Amino acid sequence: KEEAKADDSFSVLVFVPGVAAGSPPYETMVAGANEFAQDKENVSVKVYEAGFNQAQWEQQLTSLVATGEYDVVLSTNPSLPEICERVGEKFPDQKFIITDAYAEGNDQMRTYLYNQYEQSLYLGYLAGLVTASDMEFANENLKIGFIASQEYPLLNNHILPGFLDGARLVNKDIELDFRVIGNWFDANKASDLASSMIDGGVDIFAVIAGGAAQGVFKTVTQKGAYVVFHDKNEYSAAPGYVVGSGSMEQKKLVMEILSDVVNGTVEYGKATVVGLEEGYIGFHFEDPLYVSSLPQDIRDEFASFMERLRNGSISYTLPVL
Amino acid sequence: MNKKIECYNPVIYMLRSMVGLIFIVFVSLVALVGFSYYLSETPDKTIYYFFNGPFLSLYDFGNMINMAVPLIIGGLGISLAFRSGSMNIGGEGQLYFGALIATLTVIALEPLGRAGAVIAIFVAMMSSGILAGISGVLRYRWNTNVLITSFLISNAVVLIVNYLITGPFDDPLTNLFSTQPIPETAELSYILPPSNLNTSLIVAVAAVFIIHALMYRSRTGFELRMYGDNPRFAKYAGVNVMYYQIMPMFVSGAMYALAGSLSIFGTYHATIKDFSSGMGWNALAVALIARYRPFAVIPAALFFAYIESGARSAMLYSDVTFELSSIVQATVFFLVSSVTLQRLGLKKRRI
Amino acid sequence: MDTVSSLIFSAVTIMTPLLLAATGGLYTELTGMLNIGIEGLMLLGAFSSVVSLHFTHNIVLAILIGTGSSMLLAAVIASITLYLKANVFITGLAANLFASGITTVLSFHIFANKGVVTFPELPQMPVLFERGTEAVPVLGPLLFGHTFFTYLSFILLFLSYVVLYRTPFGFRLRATGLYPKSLISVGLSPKRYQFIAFLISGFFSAVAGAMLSVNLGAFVPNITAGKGWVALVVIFLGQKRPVGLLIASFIFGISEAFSNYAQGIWHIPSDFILAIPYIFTLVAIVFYSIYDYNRQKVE
Amino acid sequence: MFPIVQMHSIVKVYPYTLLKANDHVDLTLNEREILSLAGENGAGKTTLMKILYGMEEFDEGMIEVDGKKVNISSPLDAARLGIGMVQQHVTLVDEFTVAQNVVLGKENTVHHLLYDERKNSSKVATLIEENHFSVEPDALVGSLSVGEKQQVEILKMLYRDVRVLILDEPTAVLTSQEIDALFSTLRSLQSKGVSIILITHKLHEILEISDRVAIMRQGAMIGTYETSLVDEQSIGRMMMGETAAVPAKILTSIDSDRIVLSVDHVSIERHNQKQPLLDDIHFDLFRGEILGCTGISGNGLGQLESVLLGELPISKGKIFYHDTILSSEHKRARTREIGLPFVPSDRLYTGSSLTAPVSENMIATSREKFFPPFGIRKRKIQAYTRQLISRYKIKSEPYQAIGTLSGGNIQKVILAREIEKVKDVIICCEPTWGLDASSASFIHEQIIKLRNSGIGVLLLSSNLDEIISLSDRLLIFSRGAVVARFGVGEVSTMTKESLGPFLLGKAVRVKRGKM
Ligand SMILES: Nc1ncnc2c1ncn2[C@@H]1O[C@H](COP(=O)(O)OP(=O)(O)OP(=O)(O)O)[C@@H](O)[C@H]1O
Ligand SMILES: Nc1ncnc2c1ncn2[C@@H]1O[C@H](COP(=O)(O)OP(=O)(O)OP(=O)(O)O)[C@@H](O)[C@H]1O
Ligand SMILES: [Mg+2]
Ligand SMILES: [Mg+2]
Repeated sequence: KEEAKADDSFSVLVFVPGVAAGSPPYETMVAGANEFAQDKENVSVKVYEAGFNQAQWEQQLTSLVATGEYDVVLSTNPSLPEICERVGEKFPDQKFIITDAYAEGNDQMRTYLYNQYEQSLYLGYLAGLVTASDMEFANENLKIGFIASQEYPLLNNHILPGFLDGARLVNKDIELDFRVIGNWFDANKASDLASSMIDGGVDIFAVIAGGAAQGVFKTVTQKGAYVVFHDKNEYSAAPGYVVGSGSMEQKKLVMEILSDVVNGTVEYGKATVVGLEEGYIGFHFEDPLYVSSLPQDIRDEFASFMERLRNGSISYTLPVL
Repeated sequence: MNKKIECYNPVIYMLRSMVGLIFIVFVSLVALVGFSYYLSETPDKTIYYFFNGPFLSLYDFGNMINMAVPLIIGGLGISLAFRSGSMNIGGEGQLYFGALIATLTVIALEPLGRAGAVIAIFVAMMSSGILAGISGVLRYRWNTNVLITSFLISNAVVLIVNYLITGPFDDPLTNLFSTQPIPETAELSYILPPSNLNTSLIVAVAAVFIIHALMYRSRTGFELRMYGDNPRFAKYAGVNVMYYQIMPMFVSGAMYALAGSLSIFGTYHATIKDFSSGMGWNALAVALIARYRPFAVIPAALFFAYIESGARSAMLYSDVTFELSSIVQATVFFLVSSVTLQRLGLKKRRI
Repeated sequence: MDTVSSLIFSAVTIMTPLLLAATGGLYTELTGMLNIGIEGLMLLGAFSSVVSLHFTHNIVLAILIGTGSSMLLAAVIASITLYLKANVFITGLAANLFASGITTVLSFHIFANKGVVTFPELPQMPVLFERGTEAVPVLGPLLFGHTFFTYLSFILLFLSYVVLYRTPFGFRLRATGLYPKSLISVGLSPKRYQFIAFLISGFFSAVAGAMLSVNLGAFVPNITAGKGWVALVVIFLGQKRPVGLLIASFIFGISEAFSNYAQGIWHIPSDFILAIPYIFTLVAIVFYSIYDYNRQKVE
Repeated sequence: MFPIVQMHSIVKVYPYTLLKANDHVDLTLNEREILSLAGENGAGKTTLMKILYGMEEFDEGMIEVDGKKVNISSPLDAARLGIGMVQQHVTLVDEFTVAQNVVLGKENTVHHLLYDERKNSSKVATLIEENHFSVEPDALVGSLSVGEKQQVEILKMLYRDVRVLILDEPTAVLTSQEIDALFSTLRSLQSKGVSIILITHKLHEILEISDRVAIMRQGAMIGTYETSLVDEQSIGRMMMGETAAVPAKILTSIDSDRIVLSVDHVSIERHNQKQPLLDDIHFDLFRGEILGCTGISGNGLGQLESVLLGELPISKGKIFYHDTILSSEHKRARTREIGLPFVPSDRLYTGSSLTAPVSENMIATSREKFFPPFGIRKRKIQAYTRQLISRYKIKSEPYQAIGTLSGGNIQKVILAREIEKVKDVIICCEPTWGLDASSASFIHEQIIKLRNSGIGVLLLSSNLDEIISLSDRLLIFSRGAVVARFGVGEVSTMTKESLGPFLLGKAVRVKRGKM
């Protein structure tokens, strides 16, 4: 390992705090890094999946950083900054770039926080439009659903409130039925939950549940209900039933960051919130399945809402995380 | 003639008993090599790190030993429980619960300093002991199956501890799901910096002697083994049935709590959500591999930690992911407890 | 459907894989082997059956391949446990570990995807006797409108009852667990019955796993999510008797269905609600043992 | 006479203990003969027979059946060759009925598929009747007494049409009546062409039933003799070199103020059944006497044992040890907590812990002596065990797992253990089950010594010879009740034959007054 590095060679550690497969933010981070490195001879990427046990992340990251092989560590997750800070104390030369997290003032670290409140807000708005509509599977109840794998601060403080706030912009009587699966893979339980929620009057779901989301897709196709999806284009998971897909431009962000890193233009110590306006979250309007699964009036109304949100004519306060 | 015709020579016996172990390692190696060539683009690197990884740096080496510590302690408790016929499979919950109790107590007792830590461990051991003891009481009172009650209680407790960690006792200063850190005075000191190996190792080694003495050098241990071998006989011999249905459960629960609290005090310094996931089962596996013999628990736990850290090294320094390590671990597991293989070299000789 | 009906209906859906796996596990349990590996057997079955369904488009063939691969793994557990005299607990844990590793590896090599593999072209599992569900109160949701797997689980349970309690094979199998020397003394081999029991358990677990994945039309890593363990609980709660399994799996099913339902109405932390099935089952098992204890005392 | 089985120069060394249990043993079994296999405890009889039945591998030698070399590596092979064996220790499933146990592996079926409950049961019933056994085909084996289980074990083999039948000490726990029935069965089998090997320690049985007797000693075959040419003394001498007569001091009176154990009108009522398991049993055991209890299996001795062991709660009555109440209504007796010396009839599962070493078994009921508050007196345990091993002539090492001992030697360990801890009372159930003649007489001697030193001995035994020669007073059980009582001086006048009617419940002799 001691072989001298060529001067311009550059190595990136992509530290996945979990498992990439099935998680859109992680998958796109890996994809972004790989794509960035693809056509560059001198850039090498090592992807490390640290598994679900958060208690062991720090030790693993320490081992990795200790090799001294990596010019920069790239990761994503709100809890990473504190881990990186501790690891960084032992290795003062190590740089970290973390997305989906917010931490200012440590000059080994650069963070970007996606505005998940905002994404949830417009997905919630769309859900509100659907539940109040007279679409085929929409009922007269003003009830929207949210199925999550687990509760965590970002979910509780940004995503859920955003989703409900968005829906209530359509009709302030809308209620949210929120349920938890308990893990990231029990698709059958997700399906049972969705089924129970549909029986309870829910006609549109948001779901953040990793692989278990499959269960929700299956149930909505069977029992008739709709889904809006965060972060990723999932129209084809249940065509006609997935009526909206948000986007999180993790890949784009990662590639931009990496090129900043290579160019040496990263402003370490800084933290940025990136949202609709900056173009790092958005919505998959262009998919034909989107067009075919929603009636024109809803799409129009939603598009205008998005426009207003983007240009700031709809204001909101970002809750504390 | 009806007499012993050959004396047993301990050295030859030991050499012969190695044969099986070598065979097991060999088969696992074949599996490792096979899967490495299938899964890895740098199989030579993968294999190298799988075997040598834990010894390449003090950091990795220390962490490997440190990983063995809770396995030894938990494994000792389970050895005692299983040896007496108490099938406690609720270790996951008992360990996790114990760790949380220890953390909360030591934080509450911060002004007491070190004494607070000792009290906290004691309280944790009592709590998890009682948690496990419930299964023992149910068995004694109504003959309820311990295997199942301990499992169910543990599953429920894990969820409740999760709630406590993420809810009322969550540390608002961190984005990890974790309680507040324990006071620094309560932290155990490191033995082999920069690794996490800490003084809990001493406790583990001491525990081996204590549990060994308890099981093989005391009347309680004698009765306990008697009850485990044949409860009917033990009853006939006047052994106190209630005691040996409840005490081993209590002790194994308490030992799990000790393992959990020491992990917190020595390594994690706060109860982090899911920090213990798998430890309960692994300690159980260690006890089974050691065939419930306290001194064998140490090598079994080290072996376990070695495989685990070898796999981790391969993941860190090569391109494999944890699927490979779970397959290789599975191969080792399949074979490691085989009596036939262990006695391969001791095969009966024809006279 | 009203709440009670939909709870019952959903309980039956939840209990089906548990019942299937537990029925298979009953065979091993009755031969005196604690089959910790059910979880892994289910997982492998779930994977291989949905994948082969995807390639063959033939449900029979898919189930054959699915059950075949689980039975192979079961045969490995059994051979190592029985003939190499390994600890059944550890080989079971090993099987679980192995299944979770190998399914991911294979899925990566076949579909270049370690995560969810979906098979959108797979047909929906047809639902039988749909009209009955709402027509009859209580019994309707209990008996009608489920997929083929549910009826299969009932049929297999009944068949298992016959096999275990009404055939010479069953007598020998149970004798193996009760007192293996009784078989040896008449020139039969207990290991053979234990081996067969493992194969049967592999078969049933695979069917249970297949239900999870085929129903879903996708494979999700770890899709079994601990159901193999619950199946083991069901065996013990069901007192190792076929009817008991039926009741026990329903108890677990209804408590899980209730916990799913309760999430929507009670605003207590989700972890507490997720614990309901375990606590409920625990209470059931304790009550049963109290009942059993008192019954035995009377005699 | 055509030799049907020939075992040539069999050598068996047990692995791990490396003990040569069979040392170049030759054995020939002729067609239609009854061959007795005799030898002291641990001589290697069971081992030799297990080899023939395929339950143990052997290291050297050869087995021929019908003059052809055969390979018997499992009981399945043996069964194919028509060899069946009744094990020394029962191998029955407690949860199954008698019929289910008997037909196991050779069940009658409906359409080759389903187990035919009715047919199996009736076939077994016929078999029971033909052989004059007393068990019920539909009774659960778990509820049977040891003697009844032994019957089932024999039935199991009779049910399989075997050409060669091996019986390993089948008579040890049967009463004379049952033994007579068994012997007539064996003779009729013999006349049907079956060849039989019978292991027994009762020398008169050898003379009574067998054509030839093979004698083993310390793993080797001493020789095989025509029975007509030998007598009990010569067999005994060949087996172990010496025999001892039992000196019995006859009691003339009993000091009736010194009650140690008192069973006061104890009954056990069966759920839903009229006939109680125990029917108003009452007796006192005095110091310095041997109180014998006997009965045909299934008549209440086993129940009495279970009650005294504290396994069965009683429904009426009380049991006292001196003035302490051991048991009262609906309670289990506390004999075990108090630790009264007790030799249980089930030596394998109640009396010992098979996987534990002999030394641990030896101290199991007197643990307190060997464990100070902290620690263990290892040396003392070793010394104590060695001492008892040599005193009771037990063939074993202290560290050997007791399960690897021969049946008789296990029994001796239990006897040694219990006799050594006696204070003022001992309860012995089938104490000499499976002991060879000299060991049995040694034990009898010990029991008499205990009696003479003022200890109360309660002796539950189905061995009438033993009962008659040892008991000072005697109770006979039939259908759960005491049907006859014989006082001091009366027992010695009884013979096996004269006890017969009482045993069968055809005569009753209950003395009024204190007994
Ligand atoms: N599984 C075993 N492992 C080691 N040694 C054994 C084993 N079984 C028997 N032995 C030893 O072999 C010797 C012969 O035992 P065996 O059971 O054949 O005696 P036996 O003649 O049947 O005696 P008994 O009359 O007491 O039944 C004994 O010394 C015994 O300790
Ligand atoms: N738990 C039970 N339930 C029903 N019947 C039983 C039960 N236990 C024993 N019996 C029956 O009660 C009768 C008395 O059995 P017991 O064991 O007392 O016989 P025994 O005289 O001691 O025989 P042995 O002298 O051979 O030991 C037997 O016919 C037996 O089948
Ligand atoms: Mg609506
Ligand atoms: Mg014998």
